[in-house]
Amino acid sequence: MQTKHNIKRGVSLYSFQEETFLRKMSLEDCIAKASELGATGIQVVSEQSMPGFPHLSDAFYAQWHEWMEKYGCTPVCHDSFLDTKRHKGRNLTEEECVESVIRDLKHASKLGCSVMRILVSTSPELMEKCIPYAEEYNVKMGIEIHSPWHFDQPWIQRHIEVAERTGTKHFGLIPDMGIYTKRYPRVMKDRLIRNGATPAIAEYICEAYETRIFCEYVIFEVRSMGGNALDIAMAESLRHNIWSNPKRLLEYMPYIFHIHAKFYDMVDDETEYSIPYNEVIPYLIQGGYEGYLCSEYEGNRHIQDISEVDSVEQVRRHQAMMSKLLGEGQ
Amino acid sequence: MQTKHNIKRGVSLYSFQEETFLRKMSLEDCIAKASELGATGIQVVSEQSMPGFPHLSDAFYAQWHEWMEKYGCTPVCHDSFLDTKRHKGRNLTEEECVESVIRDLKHASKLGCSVMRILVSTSPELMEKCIPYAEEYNVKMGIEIHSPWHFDQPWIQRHIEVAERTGTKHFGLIPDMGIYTKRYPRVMKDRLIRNGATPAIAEYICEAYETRIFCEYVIFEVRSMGGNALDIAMAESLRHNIWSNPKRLLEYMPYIFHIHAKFYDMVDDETEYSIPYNEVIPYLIQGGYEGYLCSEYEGNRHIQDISEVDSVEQVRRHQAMMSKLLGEGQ
Amino acid sequence: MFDKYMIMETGFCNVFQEQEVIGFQLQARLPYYRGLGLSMVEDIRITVDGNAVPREAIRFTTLGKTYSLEEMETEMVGRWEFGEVATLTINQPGGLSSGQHEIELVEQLRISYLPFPSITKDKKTLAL
Amino acid sequence: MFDKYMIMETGFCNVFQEQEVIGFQLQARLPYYRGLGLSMVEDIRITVDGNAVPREAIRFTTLGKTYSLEEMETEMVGRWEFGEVATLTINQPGGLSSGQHEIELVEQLRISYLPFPSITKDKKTLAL
Ligand SMILES: [Mn+2]
Ligand SMILES: [Mn+2]
Repeated sequence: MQTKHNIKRGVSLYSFQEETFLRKMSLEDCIAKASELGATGIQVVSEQSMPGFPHLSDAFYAQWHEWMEKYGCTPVCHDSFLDTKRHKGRNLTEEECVESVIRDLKHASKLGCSVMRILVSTSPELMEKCIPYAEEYNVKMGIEIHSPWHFDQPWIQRHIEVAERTGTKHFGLIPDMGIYTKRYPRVMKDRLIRNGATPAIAEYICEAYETRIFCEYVIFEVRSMGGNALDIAMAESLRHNIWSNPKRLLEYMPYIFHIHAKFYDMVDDETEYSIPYNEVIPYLIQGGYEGYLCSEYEGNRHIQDISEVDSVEQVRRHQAMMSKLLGEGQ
Repeated sequence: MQTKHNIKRGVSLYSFQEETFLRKMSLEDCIAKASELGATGIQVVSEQSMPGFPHLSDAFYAQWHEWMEKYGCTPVCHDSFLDTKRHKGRNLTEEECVESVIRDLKHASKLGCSVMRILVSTSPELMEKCIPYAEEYNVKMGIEIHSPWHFDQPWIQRHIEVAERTGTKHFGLIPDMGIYTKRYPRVMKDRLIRNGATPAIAEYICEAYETRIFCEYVIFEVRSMGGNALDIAMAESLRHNIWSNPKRLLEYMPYIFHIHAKFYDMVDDETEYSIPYNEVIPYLIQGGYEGYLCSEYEGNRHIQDISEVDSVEQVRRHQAMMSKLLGEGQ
Repeated sequence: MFDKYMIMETGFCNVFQEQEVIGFQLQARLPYYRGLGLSMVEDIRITVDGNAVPREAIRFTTLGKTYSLEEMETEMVGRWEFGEVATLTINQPGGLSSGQHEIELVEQLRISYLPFPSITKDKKTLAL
Repeated sequence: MFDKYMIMETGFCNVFQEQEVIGFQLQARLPYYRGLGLSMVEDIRITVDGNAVPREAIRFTTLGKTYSLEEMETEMVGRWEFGEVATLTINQPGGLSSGQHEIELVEQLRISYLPFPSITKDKKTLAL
């Protein structure tokens, strides 16, 4: 396996959402932990980690940069939102949408982030209108390729067409590794069973997922089996989970400048239960990917009902796994 | 555009199903018409066109070959089925499935077909078991890549793995051009409206399809709009219609030896309303495809309630379009 | 696919045996795009003027052979061919009165590649 | 995501004004993974021992500002921050009796990227 590359490790502070929500970790704690676990890049959901957004003081930004220096981290990505339904009864006009994107570009720029995550639901037309501002603030806007979307999905292809046609360096793609969910996440299955799903049916759904049977057939089958509401909800969740073709990373590499390294359940320091990072990272190396892989832990919501969530330990394992797969220290 | 190639035109007799059903055209009529329209290859759904299948007499096969000679046609593909649910209350055993495939391989061989269509629902495990027989009878088994499956869909990827791993020349893929449905078929929309779908909602669904909005969101939206049962059925049909990436034909060309040239609605001699053949055929030429494109008309069911179906005219236009796109006569 | 062609407009009549009317007949086709083995014809339901005919009263005849619906369930050779007109004979002493009748025909098929049964309906008013 | 954290187990009490009990209070959080502008908090529904509290009786207080649910609908600056404990004050002369009460809280959010409202529920038995 090729190991020479320029791929860097980072952490999305989203990973510590449980501790942040419960006020067990402050923003500084999150940055410090990320650094301690070996990450050098920081991704942040500002609307989660920065109360007061978008009205943040100069003092806040100064503090942010002090922390970055203190913990030896580089700000990488601001995950933005676009509240098109802010007003009851009407959607934002296109002009208002552009204003909202500009607001976030300015913020990303003040944070020192070179990348800004755009929600996958954002239209290609709007993105094209925003490109000049992304260039002005020198922040790359990346559409998050989030399951069940994938590179070849026609909505994403329309975004890629915009990137190709404009030739800009400030619009591209941010794959979320959730698109490589090869097995049904164990933590999701177990949570559904605790909530009332039928164990045998849940097992069938997991097997059907691995067999790659068309999700609508699985849903039908679960109904035929007399599945309860949660069984059917679990079957319907197959419409939203995908194992997509990691080879496509090679083809679209020119448009990829950041990656959400989503994960649900680190079994140990080498294994994510459902996402085979060992089948994905080699393509990133082969394709010459040069950005960050930012750990994005999303398992807390599936286990918080029965156990204390330890996001730090989960991120530690994930960083350890990525470090190994990237051939660090060899 | 590159025009040098070895792509041949054929007709699936499935195209004449309306006339065959109504006994307006005999099997010989179908072959004669295909030939008259310029096709040189014949694809056939034997269980549709050959009453008595699988118990066909030597005399029948002799007659078949006489017709082929008389009309200057080559038998290309037998579209097989696999009745796994033949017995009430139990599925066929794997052994019985293999027997059924062998039965069809023998039949395809007797017809002189070099290719046999396998239903997309057939498992990769079963296919692997059947490869020795396909080799024995020298008939290539091709999994039909039928919408909503597509090349990158994980079930299809599992089939491709079998083809790659075994290295056989007798197992591969038969894309059905329905996977390139770029616009919602007009004949389907109009039929649904005649049956009671709300015109404005039907229009919204067609636009949403072209915008590439995730189908589950469209379904939700139609429910919110107060759509009736047919509106919801139309929205749900988006789960089964796809516009997939035609570039993938290049990558998987080594495994493609036959094509179902599905179509719903030839507007004139140059345009299929929903499937842009002009965006697909260039990839077949570029990739060096050497098999047949067999016209597969499937519009009859959507228009038979209001007009006489003229399958022959539809196939004539489709052949004319393909002839132009293949650069024939230049 | 061929729903509207399921009930034939011809061949609707009472059936006589030794000058007694023992039932009635109608002619029917499969709505499917290929022929199907009879074991996969799960059910045929007939309603006349809103009244359902008992399943046991139905006999199905194709290519010269006659079956009860129960016999069809285990019939592994006979097929209902594509576009082939079959005769449905309904055992009903006295048959139907002359004049118009609204006939509804439902055919339920077990199609192996579909996870659900294929259920198709046709309705026609026929004159006796 | 944070459903079970919506109702705080602390801060459940009657509210006094000039020695009269004018209502009761509970402390609540958003179940969502980020803060949200108040105009997108479509509804807050509270049930006490199975009896729904009128929407008009609810006041929402965050970061020192108090709103009726109707006022929140057009509030474009104020936000309910991630993990932030807000106070829900229910105007109900006499308040609640001392002892245990089953409190159900529903929060309905308008999340722009979802085609449907996000409706989340928590239920806890709290002692007064
Ligand atoms: Mn993500
Ligand atoms: Mn086909």
